[in-house]
Amino acid sequence: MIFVTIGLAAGTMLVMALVFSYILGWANTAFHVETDPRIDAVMDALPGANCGGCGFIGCGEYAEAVVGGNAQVNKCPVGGESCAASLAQIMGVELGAALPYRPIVHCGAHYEDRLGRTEYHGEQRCGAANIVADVQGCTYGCLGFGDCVSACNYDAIHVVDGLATVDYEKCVGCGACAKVCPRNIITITPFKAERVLAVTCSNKDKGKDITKVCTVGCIGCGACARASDLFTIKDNLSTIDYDAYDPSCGADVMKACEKCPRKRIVFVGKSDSDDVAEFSGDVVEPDFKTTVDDTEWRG
Amino acid sequence: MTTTTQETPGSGKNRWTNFFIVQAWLVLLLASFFGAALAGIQLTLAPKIEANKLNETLEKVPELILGADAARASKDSGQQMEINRQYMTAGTKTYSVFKAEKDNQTAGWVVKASGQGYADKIELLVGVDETVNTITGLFVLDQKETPGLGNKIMEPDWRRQFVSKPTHLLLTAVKTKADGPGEISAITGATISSKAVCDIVNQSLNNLRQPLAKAASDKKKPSEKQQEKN
Amino acid sequence: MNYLIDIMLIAVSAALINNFVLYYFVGICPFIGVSRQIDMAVGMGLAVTFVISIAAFLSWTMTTMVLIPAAPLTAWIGGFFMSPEAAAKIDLTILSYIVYIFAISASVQFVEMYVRRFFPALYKSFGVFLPLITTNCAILFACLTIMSNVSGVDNPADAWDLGRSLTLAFFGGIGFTIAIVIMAGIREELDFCDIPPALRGAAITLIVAGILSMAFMGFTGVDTGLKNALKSDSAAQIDPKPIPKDESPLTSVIIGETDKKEWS
Amino acid sequence: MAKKLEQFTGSGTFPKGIHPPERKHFSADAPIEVVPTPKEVLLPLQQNIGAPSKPLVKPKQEVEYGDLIADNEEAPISAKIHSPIFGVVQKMAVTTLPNGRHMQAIRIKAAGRQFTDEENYRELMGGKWPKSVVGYDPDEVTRAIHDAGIVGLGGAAFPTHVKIAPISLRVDTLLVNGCECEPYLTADDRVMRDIPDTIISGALLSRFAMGLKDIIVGIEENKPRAIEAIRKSAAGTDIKIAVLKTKYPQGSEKHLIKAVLNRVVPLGGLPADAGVAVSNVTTISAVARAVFRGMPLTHRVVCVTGGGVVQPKNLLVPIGISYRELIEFCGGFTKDAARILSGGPMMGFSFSDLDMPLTKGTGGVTVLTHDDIKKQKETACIRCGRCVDVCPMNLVPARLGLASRHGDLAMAEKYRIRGCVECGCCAYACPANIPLVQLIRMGKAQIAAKR
Amino acid sequence: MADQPTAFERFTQGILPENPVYRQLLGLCPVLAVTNSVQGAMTMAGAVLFVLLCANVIISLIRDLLKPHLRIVIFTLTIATFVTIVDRFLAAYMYQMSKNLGPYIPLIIVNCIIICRCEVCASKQSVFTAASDAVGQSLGFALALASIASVREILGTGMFFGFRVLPEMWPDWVIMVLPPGAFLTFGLLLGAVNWVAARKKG
Amino acid sequence: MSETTSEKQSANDATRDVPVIQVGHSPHIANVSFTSRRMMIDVLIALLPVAAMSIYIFQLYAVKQMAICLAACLLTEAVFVKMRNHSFSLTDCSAAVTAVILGLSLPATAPWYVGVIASVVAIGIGKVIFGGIGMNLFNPAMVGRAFVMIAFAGVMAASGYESMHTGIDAITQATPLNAFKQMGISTSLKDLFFGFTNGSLGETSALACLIGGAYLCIRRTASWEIPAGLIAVVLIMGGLADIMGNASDWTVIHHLFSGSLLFGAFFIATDPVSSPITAKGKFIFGAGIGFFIMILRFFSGYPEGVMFAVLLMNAVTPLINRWTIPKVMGE
Repeated sequence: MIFVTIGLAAGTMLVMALVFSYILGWANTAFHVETDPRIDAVMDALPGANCGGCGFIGCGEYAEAVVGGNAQVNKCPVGGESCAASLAQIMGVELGAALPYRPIVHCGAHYEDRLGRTEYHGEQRCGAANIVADVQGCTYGCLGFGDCVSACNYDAIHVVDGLATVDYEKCVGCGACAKVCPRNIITITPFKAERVLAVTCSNKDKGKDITKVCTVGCIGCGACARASDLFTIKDNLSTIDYDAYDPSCGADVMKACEKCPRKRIVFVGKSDSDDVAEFSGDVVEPDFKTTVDDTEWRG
Repeated sequence: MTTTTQETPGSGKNRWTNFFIVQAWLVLLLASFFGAALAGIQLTLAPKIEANKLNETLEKVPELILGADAARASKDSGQQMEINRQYMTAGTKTYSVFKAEKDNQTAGWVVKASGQGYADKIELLVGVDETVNTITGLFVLDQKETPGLGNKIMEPDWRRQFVSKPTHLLLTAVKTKADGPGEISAITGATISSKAVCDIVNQSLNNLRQPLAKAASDKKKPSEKQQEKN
Repeated sequence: MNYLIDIMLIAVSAALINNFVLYYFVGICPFIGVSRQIDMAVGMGLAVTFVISIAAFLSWTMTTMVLIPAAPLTAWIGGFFMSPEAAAKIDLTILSYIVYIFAISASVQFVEMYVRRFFPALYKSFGVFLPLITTNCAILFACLTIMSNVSGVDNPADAWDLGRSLTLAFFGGIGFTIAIVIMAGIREELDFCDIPPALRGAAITLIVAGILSMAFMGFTGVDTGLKNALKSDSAAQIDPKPIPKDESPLTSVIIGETDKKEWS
Repeated sequence: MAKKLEQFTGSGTFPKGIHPPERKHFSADAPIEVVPTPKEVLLPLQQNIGAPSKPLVKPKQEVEYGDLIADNEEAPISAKIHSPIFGVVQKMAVTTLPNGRHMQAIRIKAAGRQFTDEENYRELMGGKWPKSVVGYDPDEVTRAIHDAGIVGLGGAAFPTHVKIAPISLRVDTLLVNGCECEPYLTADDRVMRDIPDTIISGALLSRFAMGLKDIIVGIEENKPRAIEAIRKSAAGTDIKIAVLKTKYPQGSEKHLIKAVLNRVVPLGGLPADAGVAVSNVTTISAVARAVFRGMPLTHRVVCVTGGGVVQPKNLLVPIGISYRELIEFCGGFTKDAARILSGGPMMGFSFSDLDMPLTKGTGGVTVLTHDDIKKQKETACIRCGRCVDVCPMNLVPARLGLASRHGDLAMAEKYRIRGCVECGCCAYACPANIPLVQLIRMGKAQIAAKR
Repeated sequence: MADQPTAFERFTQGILPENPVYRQLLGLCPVLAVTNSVQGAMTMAGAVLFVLLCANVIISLIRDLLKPHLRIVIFTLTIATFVTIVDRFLAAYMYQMSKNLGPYIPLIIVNCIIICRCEVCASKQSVFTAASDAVGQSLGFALALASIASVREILGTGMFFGFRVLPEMWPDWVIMVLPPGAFLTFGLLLGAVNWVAARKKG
Repeated sequence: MSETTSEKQSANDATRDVPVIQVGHSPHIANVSFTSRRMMIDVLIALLPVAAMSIYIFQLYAVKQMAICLAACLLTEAVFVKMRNHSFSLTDCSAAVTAVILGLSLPATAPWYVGVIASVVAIGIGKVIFGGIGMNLFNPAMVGRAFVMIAFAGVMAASGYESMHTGIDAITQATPLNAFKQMGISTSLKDLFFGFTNGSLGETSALACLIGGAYLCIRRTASWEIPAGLIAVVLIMGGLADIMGNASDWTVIHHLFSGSLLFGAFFIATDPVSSPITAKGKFIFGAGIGFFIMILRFFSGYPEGVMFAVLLMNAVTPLINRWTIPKVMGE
């Protein structure tokens, strides 16, 4: 009795295991579907608990999202950091040579610099204020209602005295702020060093019109362009050729900065480092790029 | 684990049809090993579990038949009670019936009855005397009634109402004070649970009264007689 | 007729009154994880319903054919080694958990591969949920409930047949679907709510589930009520009058062995 | 209630909508006055829907009244721009318009003799207007409209020559829109009352040019004088007049068509898809002027009104005049003036820079007082559904606003954000004072930016 | 592969920083189902400890033999075996408790905590680390269960571990021992834990 | 941030001699006579006859219960709003509405702690957790009531109504629904209509509910679609039961006037925040509540189902909203 029961139990299990593993093994080859090998690699690196904690439907879905670039590598609560690290390794091949991208706010006017501001009633959002005329004189400058602040997941941008200001210590360059800015004054720019030069104005109007609305805006005088080849005046606005930009900033470039009558050419980046320090932050490539050229012609 | 010394066969060699199974050798091995181990555990523990299950009911039998005080007294005095379990089919239902014998005399019967309560099934033990004329006790084995309301059917004070109620009357739960012979005063706010208990008792006793009385009237050991009949 | 009413009561009970998620807390993981969008929730719910039905079929079959004492298959094989009476007593129910979980995971995986290979569109909308279901307690819970109703009953006549088992499983799945879809609808709405940061995500989902659970408690007793309404004559079957003196023949039959308990 | 209109298939009104206070009394009884020629005008290069025009004049060039100064030959949907004064072209300037658009503009400084007010009035409005189209052919009419640079003067500023052309056989009716449902504004009312003949002639010409069957003039019943004037002027022609219930936004072309003809313009479609051409009364009168007198669109009737101006008036003004001059002509602001609007209070754009020029599409300048714009503080949406009850487009503005506010563009699209005509009924009715229209416009802008 | 945490780290992580219930949200079915009394909760925690420990040790022993596509099957098999053992032992020696816990003991099989620990730790690290991980995680689990169960039992019955702690006049909050109470308690406690964690972070 | 901006600006403007010109978005005028706060006050006004009736019948009990709820709700709201640093305050009256509805839905003899706990749960879990007024997905009062109903079943269920001495002698001890469900006794229609019965404070008088409800519907503060759908379904289901069922003298009209059906239909279900937004959705919502009320009344263990029905339909409101997106004109 005892032995038969034990034997039967073992036998039952054995038979069941046999049947299932045969069927599954066969199905695995018979129903094979070609997939991106990286998906399998990611799948292997994932715990396979299928708990759904990542917000995706099981590990397979998450693996696909990671490989497809639709998900961050650190979403798996089960695998934790080690899993994230190995996923980054699998996916990291492509990220290797990319430059770090960081946002630059192309406006330098604080509250007192803006002329012609009007009492504005309505939704206190940049996107909403942007469709109302005459909220402030400058139709290009930062509206200061902080759409970018609420878009940032890293608490890395704040409105300081009416001007969006990036905290480069916290910024990871995801580009959310640039995406949301209705006036497109935030651009995602390759940072060749911890601090780079930037023209902090987007106003393309003529100098005379600008002086009416802003005390600091670029008037397109061309002093910088005359001093250095790095700068060109386009649409009454000084622009920097970042392809040719060299972090070491030669004397002519520094001279251009000095020459600028409105001091719109400034270094942006981490505040406590030297001007030319090598970049050492996180490398996140934005999935899009904006330029000042896209700035809308809207009030 | 002895299995760690084995090697994986099949890799790199010709692929036979049962390749998948070969791959799964560890699964197979573990499966059969675990199966066997569990069967062993089953054989060891099963009697104890069975006994537990039975004890849960059997322990209540003396109390249900003799009443709590008498049961304790007889327990203290070291008296014994022999309890037999039988299955009885009556009406459409089959009941577990426990026959308690004391000093080779039928002391009473305990019927395990169940029915729908307010929330879920209610399982009761109903004790009756040997002539099946009065109820000697009621115990709630299992219930999922609303805590604080329906689950008051478990309280001894309420259950005590059933003691010495005649079995030939249908018990009814009344909201007022119970004064009629077949009346049980319902738990305030849990009339449904109270009713359910009454219904279960009514139905089971109605079904079993006759057969039990018949069995009891046989002075011989009923179990043997039944078996002979079969 | 009574059978149909039984089935109906099981269905109502499984889907609403004793909802798997809101009453038994099984399947909480996907309930929280995959309830952010209605489309996903519907897919998940249907996938669970599908798998739970398959699992119920498999587990009922395995239980009645192999595991319980006197199961035909076991008894037959055992019969080669021992007397039929002894063989009928072989109890393999201890294997039930392993067997169920094995059956569930294997069938889920098989269905997933099959759907993925031959119905890619279906897989996209529904198959992706399948792997997540293996570790869904709801499936195993359904199997366990079926088992306890097949082997755990005192009276073999009360044991559930396949129809009841499948009903429980299917409507349990439907109940899961109802709960998760409602939750998904609410969570889509919650995206617009100003919830305290600490409560966002799982915490608020649980609190909403608590409120939902309160709402579903209103169904308590509906099955009793339905049963009474449908079987309105069954309650009245009991004859209120004392039983007449002429005793009808004894109907009781002793089925089991008598268990003796020495009580001291 | 919903009494059917006689002669017409429509019921005379449309479902939902609101009844804002009309407040037309400010300027309703002020006849059209002519504003003296300003010292300079600023003509933005794009005053219409479609492509901007290109300047045809150079700085320091002298131009005469009615000279073509900007055009875009390449773009079919564009309008010519003419000088409204004699003068000298200045350097190109950049200006912002009240609707937020930012564009280049031609500045012309007045020089030499100008027309007097009487001459202006006589040329543009006075005299007899023939009620027959004998001697014209459709192409000629269309060309005259094109050359005159006429755009829809009701506000949308869609180039009229594109609309009034023998386009399609499906279109059978010309609907002349004289509803002017915006509170405060009376320009159209005044045009109908003062110069109904131009409207009748223009309508006949337009129908002739498009080869249509019927002309229906739709006027809200709160303008009995205008109805009478038009009826009198239309006597002897087959022009029908539909008197419509007063309800905002009856002047929206979709709702006008629904009210008069019980036809529905498909979502995202044009009135032509419903077999109707809709034109504003002032546009139609400009057509008459262009065809019969060869006058380009250099002037228009503007209503300067509201509690914030000292003397509300209806004015005939040269296009390109600055708002400052208009306000000053009307006596300036009162003390409690709070908000200047280009257009009416429901759909107009607010601005503060009075040096902005008036464009072709602007039919009114409303100056509201602090009392008018007093709003309660915004509170949370309690989903009362008022906005749903009033939305004439049958949208769910609360959900649209919510979606836009949270940047959920997918949901905004699901709730058909593109169906919104920005009439402002929802925000008017909202008990929580949520700026729904602004939010919806923001959402639309976000969707457009995403594309 | 990045550095694996040491045995001690594994142990401490499980208790608070990576608490399986509050931080990872795993194994929620028992968390909600058996926490209406502290006794039941602790029994459940003990059962989980046993299963997790055994499973982790076994998996860690055979970790070199695992094949990717079959590892989950083996995990499940092992876990199910030990769960069955626990279940039977409870039935044999703590019958009333086993009855109270009902199906939730067998449901440990599909408790994500165990399969996750097998995956994350046991299948990669040595037996000792796996064991300490199992103990750490189980302690974390027990802690979470205890916290929820205490609230529910005290408020719901005025008792703690079966002893009356609140005065007799305390009106029992019956809802706390019912399903809604489980959801609400856990939701609010989870919120509180998040809040504390967020404050700690800065 | 915006506040300071405009303040600064106003200061600047004050120094100018031209009028203050501001900008904003269209429409520039609004219907200022009708605000959210006004809607809440409307509800309070509509509740007056109900409250008066309850005070007439239950006398001090009613006053005590409402006072407890009012105090507890307002206090809770104040505390939570402060904790969350929200700007809006008690002045929007929504907490008061919740409090009065909650108070009126409790049995008169419920102990003080029931009202307090119900209020805290209603405001805390029912409302503030979701972000305050306008964001609560469930009717706060019903969340609070459901909580105490389940938590303190002993004092909230039938027994809660029986241990009371009311001002009106004619009132039987059990609530009409309970009396019928458990003992098959039906109450006279006249008593049900005028409210000389036992029950929760606000639910007894059908007449008072109808008066208040009519006011709400006429003011358009409550959408008529919800009570219409609810009552229609109740009539249909009750009527069917009358036709099919055994000849009991508890008719569909009894169903309509008894329990908190009318109170729920006009005051609870019409809570705009937790009901659907479109007219069609509202009708479906009301119909769903009616359906569940009747199902629960017929079959469930509870004599009354309004509270659960409302919560259930609140839960599916997002789904109803999703399914009843109206067709845009021209679509």
